[in-house]
Amino acid sequence: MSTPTIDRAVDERTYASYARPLLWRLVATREFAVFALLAIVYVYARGSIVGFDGPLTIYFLFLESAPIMLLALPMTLIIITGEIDLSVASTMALTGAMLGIAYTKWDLPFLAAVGVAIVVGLLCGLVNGFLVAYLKLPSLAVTVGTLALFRGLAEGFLGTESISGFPERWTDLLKDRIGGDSSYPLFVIPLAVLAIAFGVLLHFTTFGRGVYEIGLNDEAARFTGVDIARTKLILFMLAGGVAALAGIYQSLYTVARGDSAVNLELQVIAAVLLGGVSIFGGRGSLPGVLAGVLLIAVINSAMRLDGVRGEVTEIVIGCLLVASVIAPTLLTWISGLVPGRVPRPAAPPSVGTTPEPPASGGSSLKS
Amino acid sequence: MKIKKRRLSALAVLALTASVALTACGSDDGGDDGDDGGSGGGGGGGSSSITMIPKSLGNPYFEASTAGSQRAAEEFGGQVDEVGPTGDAGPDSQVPFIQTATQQGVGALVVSANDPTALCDSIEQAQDVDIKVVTFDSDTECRDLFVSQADAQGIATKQIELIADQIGGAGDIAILSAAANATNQNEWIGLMEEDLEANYPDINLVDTVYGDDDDQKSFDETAALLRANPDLKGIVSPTTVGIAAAARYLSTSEFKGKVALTGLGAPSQMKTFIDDGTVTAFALWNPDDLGYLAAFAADALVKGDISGEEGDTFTAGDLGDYTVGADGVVVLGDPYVFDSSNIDEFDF
Amino acid sequence: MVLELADVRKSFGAVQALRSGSLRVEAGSIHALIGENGAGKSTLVKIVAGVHRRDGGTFRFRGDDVDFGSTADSKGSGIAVIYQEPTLFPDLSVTENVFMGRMPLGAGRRVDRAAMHTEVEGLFQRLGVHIDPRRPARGLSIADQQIIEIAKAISLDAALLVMDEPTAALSGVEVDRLFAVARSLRDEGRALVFISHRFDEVFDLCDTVTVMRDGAYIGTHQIAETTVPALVAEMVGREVADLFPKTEAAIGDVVLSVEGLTSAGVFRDVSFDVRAGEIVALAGLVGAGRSEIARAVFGIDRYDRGTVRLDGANVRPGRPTVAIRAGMAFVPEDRRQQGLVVDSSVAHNVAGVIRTRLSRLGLISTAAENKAVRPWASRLEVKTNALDMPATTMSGGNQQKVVIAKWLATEPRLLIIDEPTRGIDVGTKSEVHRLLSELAGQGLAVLMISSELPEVLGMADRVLVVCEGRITAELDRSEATPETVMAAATGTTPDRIHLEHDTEMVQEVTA
Amino acid sequence: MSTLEKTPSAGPGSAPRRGPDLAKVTGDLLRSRELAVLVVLLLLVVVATVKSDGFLSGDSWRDLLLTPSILLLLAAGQMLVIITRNVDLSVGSTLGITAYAAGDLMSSGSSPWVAALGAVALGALLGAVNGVIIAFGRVPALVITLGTMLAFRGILLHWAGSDRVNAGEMDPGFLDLGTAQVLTIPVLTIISLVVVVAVGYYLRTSRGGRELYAIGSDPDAAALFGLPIRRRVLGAFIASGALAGLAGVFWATRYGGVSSNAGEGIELQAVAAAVIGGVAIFGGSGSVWGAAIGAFLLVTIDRVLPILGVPDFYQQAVVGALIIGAIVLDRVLASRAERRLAVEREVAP
Repeated sequence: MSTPTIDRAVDERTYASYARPLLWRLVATREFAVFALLAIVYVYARGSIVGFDGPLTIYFLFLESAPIMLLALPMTLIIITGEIDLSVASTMALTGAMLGIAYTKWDLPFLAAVGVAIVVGLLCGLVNGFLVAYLKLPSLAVTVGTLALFRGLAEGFLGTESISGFPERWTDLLKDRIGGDSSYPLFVIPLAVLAIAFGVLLHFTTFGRGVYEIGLNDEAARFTGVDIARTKLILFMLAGGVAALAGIYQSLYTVARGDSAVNLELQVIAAVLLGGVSIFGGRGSLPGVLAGVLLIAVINSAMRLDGVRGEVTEIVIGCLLVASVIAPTLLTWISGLVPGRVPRPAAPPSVGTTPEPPASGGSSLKS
Repeated sequence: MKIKKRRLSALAVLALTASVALTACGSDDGGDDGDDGGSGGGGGGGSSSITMIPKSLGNPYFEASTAGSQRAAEEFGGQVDEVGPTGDAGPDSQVPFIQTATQQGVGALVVSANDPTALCDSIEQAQDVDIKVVTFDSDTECRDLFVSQADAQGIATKQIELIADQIGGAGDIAILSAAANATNQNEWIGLMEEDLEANYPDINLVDTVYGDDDDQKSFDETAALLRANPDLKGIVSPTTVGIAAAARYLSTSEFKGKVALTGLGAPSQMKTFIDDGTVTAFALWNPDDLGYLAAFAADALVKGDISGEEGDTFTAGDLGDYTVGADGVVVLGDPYVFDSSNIDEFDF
Repeated sequence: MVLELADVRKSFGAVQALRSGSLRVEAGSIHALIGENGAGKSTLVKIVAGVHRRDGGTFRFRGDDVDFGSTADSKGSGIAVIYQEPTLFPDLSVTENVFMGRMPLGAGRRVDRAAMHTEVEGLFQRLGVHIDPRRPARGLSIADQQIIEIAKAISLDAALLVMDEPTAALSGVEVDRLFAVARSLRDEGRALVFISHRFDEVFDLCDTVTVMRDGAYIGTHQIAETTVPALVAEMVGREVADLFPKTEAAIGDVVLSVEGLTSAGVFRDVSFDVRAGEIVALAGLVGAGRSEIARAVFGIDRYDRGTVRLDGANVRPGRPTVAIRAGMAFVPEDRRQQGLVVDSSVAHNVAGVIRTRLSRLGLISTAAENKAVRPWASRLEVKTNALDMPATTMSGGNQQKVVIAKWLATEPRLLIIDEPTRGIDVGTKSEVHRLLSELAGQGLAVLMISSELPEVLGMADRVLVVCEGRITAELDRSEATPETVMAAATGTTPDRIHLEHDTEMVQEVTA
Repeated sequence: MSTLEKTPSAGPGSAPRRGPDLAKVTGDLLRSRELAVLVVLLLLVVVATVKSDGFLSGDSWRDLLLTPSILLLLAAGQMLVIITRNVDLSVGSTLGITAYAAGDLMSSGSSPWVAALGAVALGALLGAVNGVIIAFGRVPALVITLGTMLAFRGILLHWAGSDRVNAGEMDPGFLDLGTAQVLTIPVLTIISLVVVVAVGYYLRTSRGGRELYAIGSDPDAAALFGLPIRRRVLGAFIASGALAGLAGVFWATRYGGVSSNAGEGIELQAVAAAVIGGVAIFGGSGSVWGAAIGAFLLVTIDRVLPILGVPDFYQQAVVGALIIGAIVLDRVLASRAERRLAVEREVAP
């Protein structure tokens, strides 16, 4: 069947690709703000905090923040679609426990036990994904439920036990450094590969375009043929799978126990939001989130080295999170006070939804 | 475009808030825990800098042990910093602090371990940069020296002895422990069970519950214990937080006086319950002395006076001489029994 | 004189919605306000309602100058506005919806429920309606929701009542009930403004009429002294004939064939074909179910029974991706909500559907997108100075071109287009019409849904009229007249529609 | 948050409604969520008494009523916030700070009444911090309260350090209040129930209460109606903070001591109690009785599981399953009601 040849030999109007020069486009974004902040804090720490410039700093920094970095990758895509997953830390604890049980109680070879843990992680993601994508339940309520459910299973399976008899070969592999003595642990390689994979998935694939469109306007996304339910299901299963990797990492790094990684999900969400991702969805990028995770890791490490007690760090991170979210609104308010500026039209102050100028001509009712 | 300009100024505000917060904390001397960060450069001779890591901050028992170790530090011219996880005592929460100490290259680490094996990797990394590692109160497998408040057997038999004569030698008893994986707790419970089978045939241990060293959980577990076993005679709680919560519940319930309670408790917390008769007697050791001894042991290791093998001896200030026992254990002494007669003399 | 508006101006960023809006309404009269979509009617209403502040011009209500900063001010001074889609609180009771924001307080600062219920029941009695004041507002029909809005206006003792296309979703019975209520309000001395596209209603109900076009005031007439073609001429601003240059096209074989399509409560056994090169229009009242039929054919909504075939091949229901792969394209009715992702760039929007073809192993680069998008943007003469500008910065007409470019880029076999020119400036409107007939000329099958009678009569080779979910008439271009279409659309016989005023217009159009 | 299609599209034609009659009212009650949760609660208690006869006697009866008193207050506060389509994750930290403040005030000699009022005022102040940022900054509540949760907990740890308030330092009369009973009903529970009734009364009868529901039901419509959205949302957060303050006082008297990790993790239980009790997470509907019964159910489960032989390690799993069951049930009931309305309209003339 011949498609009608709609002739295209019309005088090509010239369209510029970008409205702003490259430099400006890079600088005037939230991601750049977080990177700049990371640089400022890092340089300041190296300068004035004793021991921060030692060889071990980077090494321990990565070892400690690896789970948060891992979990932040799928969480970024989930929040960009406007959903959220509070159950990642519980999934991590459950999959870590399963690794221990499969390896020590069922006597499976280590790699088989890793397989079991990953499958359990994917199953947890499937539960979340099915309830949110296909039953259309609010993800906040669902993942509060699965947070308690998976944590309960992890504590139930392990009870008072803590399993740590994993093969030396693997636990050492975790601590070895790249090229023998560089200050980067070996684990950074798989971490980097995963980060690049998620970066490409989000920014350079049609799947990633769909993720943004779901976050910005899921009804329009459906009209262009984006399969919203399938996309969300895949994202939640990815979150489950990556949480399994983090669970395995944690069990090898310390020990497999029911109460590990408690409240870790809140730190992951804080890092993602600090990285410039909007909780309403539709805005945010992976490089920004990596910067957010590193920023929190550097602040933690620097403050600990400086002898600052843990709770002060918590205060700083809490305030940073609040500041990063209200900074734009605060600025428009301050700039509004500056005399001589035309105040913005009094858009209706509806909480939570951003007011937009209505199109001329009311949309006639279709029902 | 307006929107772009706003983001640029968002950058300015963000940078400002972060650097202000950091400078404020950087210069401030880090709260009330003594002087500035570790002086670095420990190693042989000279003043040794010691980092003390309790199970978690906010536990008065460890506040006393830290005070003891700081008292010792003044005597041997060293310096002790107390760092540690806040809130939950998960297995992985102490690791970052051990690593930070390794980065600072402190002289010695004095740790009360949350888990027998979880810390081994990071402790070995510390030992690689020849940091001496002393555990106290709760042991781990990979350390130079373990300063035990009393030998486990002594602690177990003392508590069984106390509960036995409080319940008249017969009946059901239960144990309210701390965290499910706490090394010292499980060790004592094991020894208590052996002691019961051997010497107290008609006392039987009906249940062991875990309060996770949390007020609310210990309180509710005690209530559940009493409800699940109506004819319970006595409760043993080998943890200061557990025994205080249990006493608090008992003093407000109908079981006061009917169910005996003993275990390891801090005098300051237990004083009200000794006075109102809920608890007749309990044992403990002086955590202040424990911290004091642990600091001296660490200092001796750093100065090279001892190397941790069996038979080495060192003097621990006014506590006198101590010799290192089998597989590197130094015992503070026998647990001390507190009751209404001597409760008022102590303030820790 | 209750309401006086003189050359009111209002613009949103680049879009100038209102150039010089004027309106004068007497007490005790029903005043019609008509104009094509995009003429600025709704913006004027929103200024009266206090949703927006005017940029300039005078606004006097009951003699004194007013400038409403919020809807509460406007309501407080006695103005009630009934939007086409009434905004109610689904979870709260009918009574609370009527009194929200101004609930009377009985003893001890308690909300006086008894008083509220009795007053609401009284209002419903007066309006001849049986609605249980205690039931939640969720699940009420549009007609009932409008009655609640009117009840609210009366309990507010509003001096001015503005109704924005209220009859769009009403059945004949409900329209009559609404008109009876409107007349009784007028007799009480209140002033009513009635906005509608339906000339029969305007002539039936209103006393005076004001015409607006392209955001500006054109003229005011007594209904008795004017005729429909005169109004249409003023509304459209030029002869109706040259509006729709429909060129004749060779009608090819069947592209789309739909048999027995049924979805409970929405539409029943709908069957029709669309041939290559043919423009088939789905005409009918708003709410007759035409968009639902299109959404079912395209796979947005599921349907219970029936088959959809494109070029003979069956199209699995419920999956837009399947329809797109089969060669369908669907320009939806609501541009801002369904057609575009307004916050993402022009390039991302236009490449929205074809990006799967542009990608290798799923990978796609912005450069590839820009390269593929440029010809289509220029083909549709989309006005933007860079491809990465977000779509929010563009006018309605330009946005519609972006949506059409998006779907033409897929080089479809069938184009479904819902309200192609709603809310578009008149210039772009004729461009879109010229494009549609050109595409049909080149063999594309077009299924067009439109509520504007002139557009239906001017563009379509065949007109299918839908009423309450069923196809009630299939009219060839020659048989399609305003009477026959309206009769089929309202399920009544042609003589009941007294549209003799329209005869001259019809001759011109179909000549 | 994904947008949830709230108002079903209404078909043409309208059905006249009969006036309200007894059958219809009881019909609504039967289908209501609060009753379903109450039935599950009673079922649990019955099974527990059958399994261990001491369950309803003496101390056990007192604890059955006493333990939920704290979560009752938090669930009521959380419900107030959730119906405006927001959430407050900082109540756990607020409880910790206010409990410590009450203990500290008492240990430095002030009377229990001053300490209690001080704690509630401090709670209200912390709630106001959240409220001002969220209402005037038009910023999502989840993020702000996540940030203030970390900040408040840090402030408490910094202020309390490893010091804790012990039973000895508190006024004995105040401590007795923790377990005092009137006609076997614990005083604390009576106070919580009075507070819950007051909140319910406010929501049912006052203009502000109805407007809170309206703001959650449809924020755009609320703006169009000209409701004072900012003031109401600010009020909801202040109330949530004050209730957390009162819960802090209850914590101090009930557990006779306050450590720096008091109240950790209780905020998710408060959200769970509201969700189980039928409060729609997207605002606009739900009653304070539902949230209260949800709180009772959550705490009672923790006590009944050991008796049923479920090892208490699995407790969290059961609670999680219950939350998911509640929201799935909610969705099934809602979509069935929607279909019933659509068919009903279809049949109408």
